[in-house]
Amino acid sequence: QDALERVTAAGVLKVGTETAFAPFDFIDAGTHTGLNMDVFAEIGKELGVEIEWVTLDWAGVLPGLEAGQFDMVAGPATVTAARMERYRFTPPIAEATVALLKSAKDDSITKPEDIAGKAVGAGHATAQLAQLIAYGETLPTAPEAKEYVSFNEAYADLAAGRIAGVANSLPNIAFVAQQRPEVFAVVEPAFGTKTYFAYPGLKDDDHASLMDAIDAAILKMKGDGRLADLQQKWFGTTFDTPDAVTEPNI
Amino acid sequence: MNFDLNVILSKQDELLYGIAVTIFVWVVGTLASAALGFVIATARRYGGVLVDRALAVPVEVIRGTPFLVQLFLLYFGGPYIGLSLDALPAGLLALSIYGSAYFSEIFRAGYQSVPPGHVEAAETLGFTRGQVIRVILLPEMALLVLPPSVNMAIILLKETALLSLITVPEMTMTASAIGSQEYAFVEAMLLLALTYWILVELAGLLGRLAEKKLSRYRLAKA
Amino acid sequence: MSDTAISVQHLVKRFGTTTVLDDITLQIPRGQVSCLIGPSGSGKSTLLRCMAFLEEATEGSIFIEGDPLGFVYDGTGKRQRQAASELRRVRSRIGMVFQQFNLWPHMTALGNVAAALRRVRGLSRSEAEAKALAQLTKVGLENRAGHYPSQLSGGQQQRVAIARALALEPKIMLFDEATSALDPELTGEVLNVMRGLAEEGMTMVVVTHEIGFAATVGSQLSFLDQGRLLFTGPPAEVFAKPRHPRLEQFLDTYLDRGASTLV
Amino acid sequence: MSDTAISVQHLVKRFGTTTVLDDITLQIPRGQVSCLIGPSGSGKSTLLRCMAFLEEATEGSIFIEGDPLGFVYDGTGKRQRQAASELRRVRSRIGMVFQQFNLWPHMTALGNVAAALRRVRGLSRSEAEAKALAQLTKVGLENRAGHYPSQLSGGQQQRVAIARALALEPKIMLFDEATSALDPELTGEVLNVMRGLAEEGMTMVVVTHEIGFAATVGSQLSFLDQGRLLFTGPPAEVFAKPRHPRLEQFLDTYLDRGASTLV
Amino acid sequence: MSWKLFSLLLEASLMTIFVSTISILIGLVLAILLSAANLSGIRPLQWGGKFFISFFRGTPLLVQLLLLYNLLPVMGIQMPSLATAILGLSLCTAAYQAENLRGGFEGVPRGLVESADMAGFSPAQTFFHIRVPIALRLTLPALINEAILILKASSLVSVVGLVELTRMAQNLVASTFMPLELYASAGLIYLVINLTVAVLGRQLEQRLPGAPAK
Ligand SMILES: Nc1ncnc2c1ncn2[C@@H]1O[C@H](COP(=O)(O)OP(=O)(O)OP(=O)(O)O)[C@@H](O)[C@H]1O
Ligand SMILES: Nc1ncnc2c1ncn2[C@@H]1O[C@H](COP(=O)(O)OP(=O)(O)OP(=O)(O)O)[C@@H](O)[C@H]1O
Ligand SMILES: [Mg+2]
Ligand SMILES: [Mg+2]
Repeated sequence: QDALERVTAAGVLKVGTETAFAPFDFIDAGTHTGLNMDVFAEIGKELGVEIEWVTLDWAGVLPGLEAGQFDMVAGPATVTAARMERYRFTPPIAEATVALLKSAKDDSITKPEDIAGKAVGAGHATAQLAQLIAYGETLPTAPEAKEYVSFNEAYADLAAGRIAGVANSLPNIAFVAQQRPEVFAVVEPAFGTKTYFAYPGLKDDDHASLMDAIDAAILKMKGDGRLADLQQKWFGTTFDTPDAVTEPNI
Repeated sequence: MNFDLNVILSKQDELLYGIAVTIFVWVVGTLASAALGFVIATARRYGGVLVDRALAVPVEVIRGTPFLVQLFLLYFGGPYIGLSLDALPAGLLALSIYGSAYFSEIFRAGYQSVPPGHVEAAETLGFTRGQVIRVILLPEMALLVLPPSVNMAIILLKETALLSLITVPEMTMTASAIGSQEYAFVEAMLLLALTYWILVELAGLLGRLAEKKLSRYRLAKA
Repeated sequence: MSDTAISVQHLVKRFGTTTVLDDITLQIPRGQVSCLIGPSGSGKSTLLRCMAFLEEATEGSIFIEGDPLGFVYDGTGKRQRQAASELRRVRSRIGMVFQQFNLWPHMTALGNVAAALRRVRGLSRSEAEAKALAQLTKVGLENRAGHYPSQLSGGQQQRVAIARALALEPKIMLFDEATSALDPELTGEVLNVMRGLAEEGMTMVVVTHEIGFAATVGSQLSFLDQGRLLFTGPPAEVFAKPRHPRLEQFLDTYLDRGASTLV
Repeated sequence: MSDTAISVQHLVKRFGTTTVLDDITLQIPRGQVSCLIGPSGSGKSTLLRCMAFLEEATEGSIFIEGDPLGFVYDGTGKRQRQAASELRRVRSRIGMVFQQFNLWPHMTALGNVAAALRRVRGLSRSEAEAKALAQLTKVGLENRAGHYPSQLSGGQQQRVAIARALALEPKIMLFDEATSALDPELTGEVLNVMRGLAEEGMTMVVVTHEIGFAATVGSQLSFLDQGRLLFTGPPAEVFAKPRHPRLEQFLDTYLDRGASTLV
Repeated sequence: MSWKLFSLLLEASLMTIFVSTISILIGLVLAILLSAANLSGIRPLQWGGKFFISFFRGTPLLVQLLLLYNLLPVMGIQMPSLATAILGLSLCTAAYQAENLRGGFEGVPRGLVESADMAGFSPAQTFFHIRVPIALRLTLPALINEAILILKASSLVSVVGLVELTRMAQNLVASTFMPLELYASAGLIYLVINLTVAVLGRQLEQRLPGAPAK
């Protein structure tokens, strides 16, 4: 029995995620909701199984996957070359290109270049941070990159006025700005290299057929427009994503 | 699961820096907590009923809420009231305030442990209050307050991990970042556990040595 | 100079609503041994502690060699606390010895005696220690100077406590059941030191259950019961035939225990 | 049945290198009160504790009504620890009352007395409590049954401790300075209970500083000094004229304190 | 901040209270067993107990929980999050409580044990009927303290997937981006819970008989 057979036999696909990553996964009025919920609901239909959510702090998610606590992970990760060595990714479900969030009251920043020499926050050891640093080197004076354990603290610090901007993937910061327009605003356009969000799973043979089936389900959703509908619902826009990332830009 | 500590050890410079930050914050924070706690306990003992009651409120509030919450309120809320501190000073301040509430209780118990007669004996001999505290109370309570103080130091050590949340680059942050960059979580966790354990045992050892030294007069038997 | 070392005037002491000392007036004569006796809880310790201002009287006053202790009355007759330095000055004439010795456990015998000489009198370390050693010698403990309290027998500890009080050369010594934490043989040691002090003419106020000591060494005996001073007079008068029924009953508890068989 | 309740044979007790009891041989007669006196540190408590096997003797043996206590000698003459159940059986003939009362603070007076009846004798709760109440009545505390030790005076606590020991119907009662933690007035209460037990013919071994009690109630008096048994005999003989110089000196400390003035 | 958000926090605090209470109780039982091991005089048991205490006091609870959660399944033991969280907290608090109790057991006057020996109690009876109640009474203040610390430390169980008060606050921050209001409210709820525990503890202290006389 491999992973796919076990999942279909049990009729349950166990998916691990965190719940502090809006708009992909978050708690709205007490219930777990977000793009991932909707996407996996469709995947479940395709596979003919129920989805069982295991929600953890992000620190516990990837270790939990490796320990077999669940079959795959829904917290989407930016597809990078390094990560592809350890995990297998599904087809992308959204663009992850990095853009800038600023304070709504800050008029000194109107385009990405304006962050030159200012303090900008990003998650510690994230792909977004790497992009911010790479972009900074192209500016006359590099911005000072401040690293946070998670983006939520970076947003709080932006609101507190210690930093001038937060560099994060466009879908995420768009959602932030939409939630608190009086506090935050997005700086268009995105400055980063084009990257994508996809769901990680395990690379081993045991999981190969399961991952194949999930890939197929996502591609099918993409083909019949269901994915685009969901993107529209959660991001207010749609993304043109490739069917598979084989050679990530970062 | 493949287990490979080398991945992590290859980043030893970063790790050592993280450990150094942790130790710095821990030692300075603990000493400041103890000093502040002593001041609070002394004020509560000698400042009259009003001071005692007034200080009881912040002490209970600080002991009753998680350090995380206090840290966030100070760091992210501070700027709204014009107190915009950098991460390291904010972290040290929060840690010192948090620890001082507990230390003040430790010292309060210490004050109570000294038989009132010992103080009265000093008073009838004409000691001033400062002398009573310095010459009699502090040395006498030392043995009693030492073990809980070491305990408190250990608790503070573990709380320093939360400073990573406000961007202080201490060792939990370093280790878990290396863990997620290199995809070696379990290794990172084990290494972290080991380092904390060593620091804790070190603190315990120092405590026991100090205890031995201080208890010279108790161990001595004719 | 008057003949009264301590004068207690209409002293009242209440803890909350309970009256522990009820209008006590008492003169302690200079150069003599005055004993306080009475059943447990009668207020002996409280009275003695008031004499050292370790307890604040609720009403009334105490004078040490004519100087007020603890409180002074201002022009309008209102009572006010004495300045701390003045309190220390008046109190320095008094030495106190407690039932529980109250030696400081982290100092040696010598350290206990020398501490006040250094801190309060401001003597140098060597001067203080020389003087302290002289006091220890006086109570027969020169060869125990380096011992910590935990290394001394109860009797030895109490003698160190006496030496500590004597080191500051007080005019008056107060003893609160200085021997009742000791067993019979150790009691002997301490009573002997006290007897020696009495012979030297030290003014002493002694709370004690040692009726024998009170009878032989004391020159004035006061009997307290439920916070009231029921009798003050020469001991001989008491033991010959106690006039007060409550005092008689109290003394009976001693006789009852068969002490008479001893002689 | 022999007339000896406890037989102590060549008992030696060392703590490390110091010898605390040095070759003690002593018979405790049945149905009488035997008193142990001696200066502090002479080994009285240690001897009494050996008799209850709370302290293991280094050499020698103890027999309770002829049965060995604590150790038995096997065929080759080697000493071995007694089985725990046998130890409990022999020890159950002994009741002990400590200087510090040692009441269990989390149980009422009744609970303290009833505990062993329930746990050890296996009585039901109501039986145990009925028996316990009877014992409390005997020491005059039936109306304090529901009080916790912290709510009782020292003398009352000590009487509960006696009731607790008596509840298991021991043949022998050991008292270690049962009154020296009490003040003079409370001491009377406890001595009266002990006197009552003596009149009923209970075998008692009493370590005491109450020379008066020893003289009037005791029928055998033993004097220990520095771990050696210097004298054993009828009290009258002692007080009439102590033959041993050390004993004479010891008794002097009592007389010296002026007890004679009382009568 | 809306009442809706606050009521979510309140709801999540039930999980905090539940997990902490159960863990403290289990921890207490474990701590008593650890004390029994320590008093047993059996060397291997004593060493085992010492190691246990040293490890669980010496390493951060976060790490312990992650290791439990991820190592147990590898060893073939499947446990739901709730059980893992309770296990982790119980083991950790057991170590601390055992240390507290050690002081309590040392504080049981020897004479009280001797009088139990004289009354014919077996060692187990002495342990459970005399030593444990007195040691518990002596360490009650420390126990209350530990309860408060565990209530606060229970925020870490979110790493194994339980949503308690702190986690709920973090979750809500992640969707509303209002950290100050949410953390302040969470702090307030912790304060109310902890003050309640402290007050109840103090009343218990006053009500329980049997602090051994000085
Ligand atoms: N701090 C206090 N608060 C309330 N009551 C007190 C306080 N100190 C003493 N008392 C009460 O005052 C009364 C007298 O106490 P005091 O210690 O003076 O008696 P005593 O004669 O010395 O007795 P003893 O012989 O037992 O030492 C007692 O009833 C006691 O309970
Ligand atoms: N556990 C111990 N370890 C070492 N020495 C001890 C121990 N217990 C008692 N001793 C010593 O044994 C000697 C006899 O002590 P014991 O308590 O039997 O004397 P005692 O006659 O009862 O004195 P007291 O009248 O003061 O109670 C003392 O010198 C004491 O220091
Ligand atoms: Mg008194
Ligand atoms: Mg003794």
